[in-house]
Amino acid sequence: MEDFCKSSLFYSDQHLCYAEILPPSEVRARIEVAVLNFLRTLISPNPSISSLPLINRRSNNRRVSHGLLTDVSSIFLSHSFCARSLMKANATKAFVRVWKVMEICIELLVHEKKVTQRELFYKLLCSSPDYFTSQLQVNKTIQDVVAFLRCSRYSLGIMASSRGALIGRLFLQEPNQEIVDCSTCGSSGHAITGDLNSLENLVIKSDARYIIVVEKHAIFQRLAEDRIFNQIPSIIITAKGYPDIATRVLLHRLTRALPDLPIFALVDWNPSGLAILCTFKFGSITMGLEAYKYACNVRWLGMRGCDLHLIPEQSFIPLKPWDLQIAQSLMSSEMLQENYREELTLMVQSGQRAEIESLHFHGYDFLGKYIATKIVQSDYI
Amino acid sequence: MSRRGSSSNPCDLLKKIKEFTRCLLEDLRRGRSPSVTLNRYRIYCTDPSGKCCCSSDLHMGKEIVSLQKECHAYRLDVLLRVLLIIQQLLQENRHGSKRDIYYMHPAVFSEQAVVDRAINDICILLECSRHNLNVVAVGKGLVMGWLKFFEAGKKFDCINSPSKAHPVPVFVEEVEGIVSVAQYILIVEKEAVFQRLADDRFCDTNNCIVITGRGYPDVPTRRFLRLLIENLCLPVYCLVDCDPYGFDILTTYRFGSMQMAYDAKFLRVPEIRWLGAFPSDSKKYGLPERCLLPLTAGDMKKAEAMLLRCYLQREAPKWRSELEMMMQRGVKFEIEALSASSISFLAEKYIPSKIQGGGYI
Amino acid sequence: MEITCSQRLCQILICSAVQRCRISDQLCRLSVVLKRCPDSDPPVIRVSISDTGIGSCLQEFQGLIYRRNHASAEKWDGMLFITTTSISDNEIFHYHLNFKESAAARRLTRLPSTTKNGLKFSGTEVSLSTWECIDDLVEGITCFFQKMLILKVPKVAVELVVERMTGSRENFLLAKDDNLLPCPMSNIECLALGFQDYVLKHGNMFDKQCPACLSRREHLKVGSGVACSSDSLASTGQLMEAVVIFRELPDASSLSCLRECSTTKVIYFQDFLPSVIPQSPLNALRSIDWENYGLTIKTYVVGESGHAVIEWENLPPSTHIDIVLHCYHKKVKIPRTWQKTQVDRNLAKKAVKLALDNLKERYKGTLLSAHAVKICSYALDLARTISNLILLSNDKEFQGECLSLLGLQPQQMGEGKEVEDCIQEKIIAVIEINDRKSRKSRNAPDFLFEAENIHEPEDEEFQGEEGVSILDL
Amino acid sequence: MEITCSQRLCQILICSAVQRCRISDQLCRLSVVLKRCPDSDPPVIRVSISDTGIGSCLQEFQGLIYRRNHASAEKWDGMLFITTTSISDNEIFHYHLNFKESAAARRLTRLPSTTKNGLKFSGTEVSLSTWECIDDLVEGITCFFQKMLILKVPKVAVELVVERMTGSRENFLLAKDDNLLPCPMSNIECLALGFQDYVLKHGNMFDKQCPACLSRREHLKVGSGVACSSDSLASTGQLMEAVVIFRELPDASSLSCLRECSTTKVIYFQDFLPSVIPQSPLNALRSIDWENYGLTIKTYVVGESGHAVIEWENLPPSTHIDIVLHCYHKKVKIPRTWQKTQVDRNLAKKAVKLALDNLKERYKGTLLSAHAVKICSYALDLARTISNLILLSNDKEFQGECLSLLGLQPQQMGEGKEVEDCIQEKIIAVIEINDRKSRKSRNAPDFLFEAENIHEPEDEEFQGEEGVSILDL
Ligand SMILES: [Mg+2]
Ligand SMILES: [Mg+2]
Repeated sequence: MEDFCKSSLFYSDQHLCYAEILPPSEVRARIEVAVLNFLRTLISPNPSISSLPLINRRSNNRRVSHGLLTDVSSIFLSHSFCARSLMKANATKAFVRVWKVMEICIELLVHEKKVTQRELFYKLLCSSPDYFTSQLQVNKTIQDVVAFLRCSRYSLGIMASSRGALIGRLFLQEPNQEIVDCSTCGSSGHAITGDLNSLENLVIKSDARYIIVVEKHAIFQRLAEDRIFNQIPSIIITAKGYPDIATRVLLHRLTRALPDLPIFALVDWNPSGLAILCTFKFGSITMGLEAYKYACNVRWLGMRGCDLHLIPEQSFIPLKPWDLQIAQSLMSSEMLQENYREELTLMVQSGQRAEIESLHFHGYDFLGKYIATKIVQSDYI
Repeated sequence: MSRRGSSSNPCDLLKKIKEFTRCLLEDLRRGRSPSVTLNRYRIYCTDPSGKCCCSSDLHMGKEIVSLQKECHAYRLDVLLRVLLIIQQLLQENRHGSKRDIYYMHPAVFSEQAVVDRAINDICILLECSRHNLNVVAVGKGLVMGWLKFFEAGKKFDCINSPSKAHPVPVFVEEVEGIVSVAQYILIVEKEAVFQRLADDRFCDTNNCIVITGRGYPDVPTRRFLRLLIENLCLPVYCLVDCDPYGFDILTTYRFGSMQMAYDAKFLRVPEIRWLGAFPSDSKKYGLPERCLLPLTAGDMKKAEAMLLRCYLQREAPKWRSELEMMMQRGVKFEIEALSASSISFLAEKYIPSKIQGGGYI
Repeated sequence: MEITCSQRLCQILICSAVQRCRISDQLCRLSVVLKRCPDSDPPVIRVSISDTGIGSCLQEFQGLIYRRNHASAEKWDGMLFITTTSISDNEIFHYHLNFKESAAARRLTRLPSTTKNGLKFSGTEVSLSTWECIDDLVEGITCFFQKMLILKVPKVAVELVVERMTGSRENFLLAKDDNLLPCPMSNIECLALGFQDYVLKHGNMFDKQCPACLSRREHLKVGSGVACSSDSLASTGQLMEAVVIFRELPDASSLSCLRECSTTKVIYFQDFLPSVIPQSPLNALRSIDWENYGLTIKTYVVGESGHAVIEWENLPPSTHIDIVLHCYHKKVKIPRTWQKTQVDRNLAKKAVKLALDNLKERYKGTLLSAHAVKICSYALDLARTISNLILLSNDKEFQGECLSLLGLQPQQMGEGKEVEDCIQEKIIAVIEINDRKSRKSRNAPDFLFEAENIHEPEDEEFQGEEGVSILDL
Repeated sequence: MEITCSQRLCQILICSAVQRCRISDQLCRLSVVLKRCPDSDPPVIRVSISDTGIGSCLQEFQGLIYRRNHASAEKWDGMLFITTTSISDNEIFHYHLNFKESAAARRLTRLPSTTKNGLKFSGTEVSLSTWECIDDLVEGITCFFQKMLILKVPKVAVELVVERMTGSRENFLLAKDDNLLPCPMSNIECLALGFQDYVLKHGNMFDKQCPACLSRREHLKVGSGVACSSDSLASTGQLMEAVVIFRELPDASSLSCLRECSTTKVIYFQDFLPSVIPQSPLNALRSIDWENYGLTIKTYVVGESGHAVIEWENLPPSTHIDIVLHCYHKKVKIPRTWQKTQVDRNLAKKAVKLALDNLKERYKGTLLSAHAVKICSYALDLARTISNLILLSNDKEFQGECLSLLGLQPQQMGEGKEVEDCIQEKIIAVIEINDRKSRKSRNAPDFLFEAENIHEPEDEEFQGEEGVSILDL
């Protein structure tokens, strides 16, 4: 057991538990250590069946780090665990499920294959019908495995599909591949791959001065069609809604390669817009234990309360209950900095929301001017 | 793609819009209610004999929208508002998405579908396709495989890494220089299957092009597909879930959708062959019982309605009988279920053997 | 006010007199004289109803003979004196009738005639004596006359003279000069005119001064309609006249009218006699498709005095609707049996609808159907969009063409507002014209418009199985 | 079978005899002789109960004196003859007791003694005459002896001799040699042994041949437990012995046992006497946490003959559970008053639990708690999964390490089946060990990974794990 801890595979520092993107061999090694550990406990003089300690993913284990030297803050999980035990009466199956998923994972890892969660569900449905009857169970067990092995879901061989796209003054090169000039992509941009390992290994070159994160695909296309990056030397990136991990990994990768570029976010003036921004900015536990690592110092360019005069009256839509739920959830987060909180309060008080598209009221080329003005005037928070 | 002749270039469309405006004023001047006459199109009816003329691409009667009815007044209001936006787009030579248009007057439009209908009405009115109006969809299709092309001078080189997904170009009319060594085109219903094939490096070993519209295909995906077929003259196969929705997606590719019936002749792909999954595949490939789900009441309703479509009777009786069989068996399954026993089953066995063995209809 | 028997009798006698005047081609005078006989106790009032119409055919009095309840009157001696002569008669005939006699024995007793001395004139005087209070009598007859005045029976001047003491004469209600218009007017025109006066005078409530109602004739929107009985066999041929007046207070801001705005009391005449509204026109009124005129009935009650009272829903504030109906026979008819005539149900409906349509026709934008009002609400938006289609076009030639189509000058282009207003005006005009067209044409089955409900998932926005839930990874 | 008074008396007398034998240090013999007197009518049966134990202290008969019911016996002459001598006596004493006398007057009457001629022996014979049917008597005593045999009272040989005619002797139930084991055995060992014989002989139903029950001693799983009264003040010190036998038919396939498998009739002895089970051990039995042993009581009834009958739920087919309880005092006690002794409630519970624990300990996998059984059902899957994890890895070193941990040879790797079996075995062993541990210790957390803060994992079925907040910001 001491060996096991020393092996530092299941590294955890004082406060932080997280999952990493690991190469298949390392994930396999972790699973093997888990097996050995299981066997050792089983044959010890005082034999028992080892429980599986999982990082507690509940909110009471959630911590916030406020960067001291950087502006980057993030959400992460602390050192609190819950255990999956065979002996616990109503969790026995959940314990076996964790092993069952690891069994499939090792098979995938050995063959260097990737599966979708749906395929994993069908595989488990056929191989272990007693344990898996719903996709939800599969999804939860995957989270358990992630919390146990502390490696990312993608590392386990589960496909991370990405909806993200980017365009602009950027050259990307995967090892042994041609260089991609992102300024020459069509309006749909360059699709961000779900292959997280290759994202990590990208060679990045850019003469951009800004990175612009856009909430919506349509706005992205608008800016792409207008070739806005030629007027504002920038890289434009979108996740088409709430960001997936791949988009966040790439954004983070960009900030590491191009540390001086500020990141501006252009989102709807509604609680979801802010939530999307915050997910880019701080991460999200539901995205996986690795999420916090990709926190980026995203700044809120628009739309904000100060832009409301630009929006025609008829473009305001009343807030829906769902919006209010999100607002409440955001409000209760200690992450939210004061000026963001004020913006959110304004939204809730006004009872209305507005979409970025409503700026088109001033003409389709207005958006570019709007962004440029805001950047020039340092009008962001 | 500009086979409509000169009538759908921006200049002519602007002329048509002006002519339309003039007619409205003329009506008003004469104290007549301004009215819009729209041809009606459909791609199918429920004539069981199949002897209807749904396949002729001719319009079936007219619709007159005037100020006689409140709902028509609203429709006219929406139509004019959208027309104004389109006039602007055409004059500025910009593109706007349907969503963009919706957000111009969200309170009036109330929902996206209202805008969509107005756009369709305008297409019918001006006798053009949607893209001629400079209205684009946010493309959601993906493509990979042995293909190289240019979109407005920007290179899409899929051959470089044939198992890498590329977004389907949005401005299909600007696509040119298509080069391919593929032997066939494979359409898959869903992104998950597309990814499965990508992960299995299916295109590395099979000389083909794989496309997905991620569910019901959008217009760019369908137009791009048409373009590929017209340029490359390749056989097209389609792989969908064995359920009524999968079947409907399949028919959308082949026959088009009812909303865009007016443009069906430019969007449909009659050459398409159904590769799977057939109801009989569950037995043939030894699918475990557990992977089969019973058809829900909703599924049955949808399937029953689809059975009545005249084009199935007329042009795809074999498809129709497969659909009947699906209903008889009362079960459905997803393509992923085929991968349950072996992850790479689709790429290694199922698809190649079906294509080689002619196991498509 | 309870109508006593002698009052009722007076009303009937006045009506007979009116009929006699109408039949006459001449301008006639109808005088009612109430004269107190000075020495009697209790004081006897002599009531004399005289007219210069054609002479009486006596049948109308014959008809009264059999009305029993008049006989039982106590405040009356039961004696009716009739003096009559027609233009062709050489003498003036005198009769008397004793209502105290039993009905079977009651006869007109002819008294000695007087000579006319070769003069050509006609006329009738009916007189009776009653012990009723003179003030009651005056009030009852005044009220009756007020209603009668609505009819503005052509060529009849009406006057009420009261002699409380010998020598003192009070004249009331002398028909004014403007009523005696020289040019010939149809009955319906008279009714419309009379009804306007009535409305302007606030339902003839002279004594009450309403601060809100400074209405002038110009503020009234009047519609009238006449429906003829289609039954040609009916010898006399029934007519129904309807007048609808729509009155909006010029300043609807603070002042509120004393009359309750949201209700309408329907006034009804039968054969020139103010009357309780019979069942069939009542039903007819109710069955009108008011929605078609942008009106909604909230309640519809028949008041204790037999008046139909309609309460409107959603009537704009300070708007008042007045309705009068008059049913009579083409050929003047002296009522013989005082029996109720059967009123054709459709006549009333038709007349009111004609009146409403007439009103709608005459006054733009009034009484638009709920449907048209809704469509009108789009007019501004449509006008603005169409004007933008013109203004935002980059084709100058096209713009010029459009302006000329609208009849505007090129310099009116600049603002855009004028173009918009012009278009809006035209659209509203079209909607109104459409609304005036008969319902039939509007209701024509227009299956062409009904889009088949095709529920197929919107191809692009379809969020099916690949739909992304927010927190899904 | 109804027990008559003389039969009941015989049972009591036999019990006394057993007690006398038990007190004696020697191997003793207990004979019951039934002899028909040839010439009597109705036929008189002479019953003689003789033992070679210590002589009678006569007190036990004194105790009988006051039990009325014996006196009222009809099929009995009421005369009891007692012959007794202890080892220290020089003569043999004779007494008789007349139950026909009234209870108050009843006395042991001493008859003239006989000399022992200097021989050193002890013993007692009690005899009586009865008119009962000899067959009934034989059956009653046989049945009683059968139960008595369960106790396998050490060093007492029991015999029943029946002389239906002079000269003809039938010997029944002569205690077998193997019962008379030379090495000293404790009472509980004897009970366990006797109960095994009883169970093997199918509840001593000799006459019925059960096709399914070819059980041999090896098929039985026996657990026994003794609980001592903690009350040290009780002079005699109460003991409760319990034996539980778990029997699974070797082939549970087609044959079904004649005995109803799912029920258990609890056999009870009180002070070496087959007895009706008193209330307190009855309650004790019921209060046992059977679930802990994987058993579920379906019904629990006290039969008409005072036997506790437990019906089990979910008992595997062809599995039978037998339970015997024996309550007695440490110090042999000749019952004086034949009154019921108060049985300590906890004693029975403790004894049965000890017996069950003993059984569980001795036979692996038996009487696993429901919880453990459920967990065991996952053992195979878990073992297979882990063995697959080993086999699927292409890391030879890792595989080798695993095999050596499991104590397997590298060549045993190939199949995987052996690895799987080995792991499964070990998992089940751990589950069983855990199950034997008291509940408390089983719940102790045993985490391998260092963790400062352990929470209960969220419930299996806990939905919406992020429940409270929508966003986890
Ligand atoms: Mg949004
Ligand atoms: Mg599907």
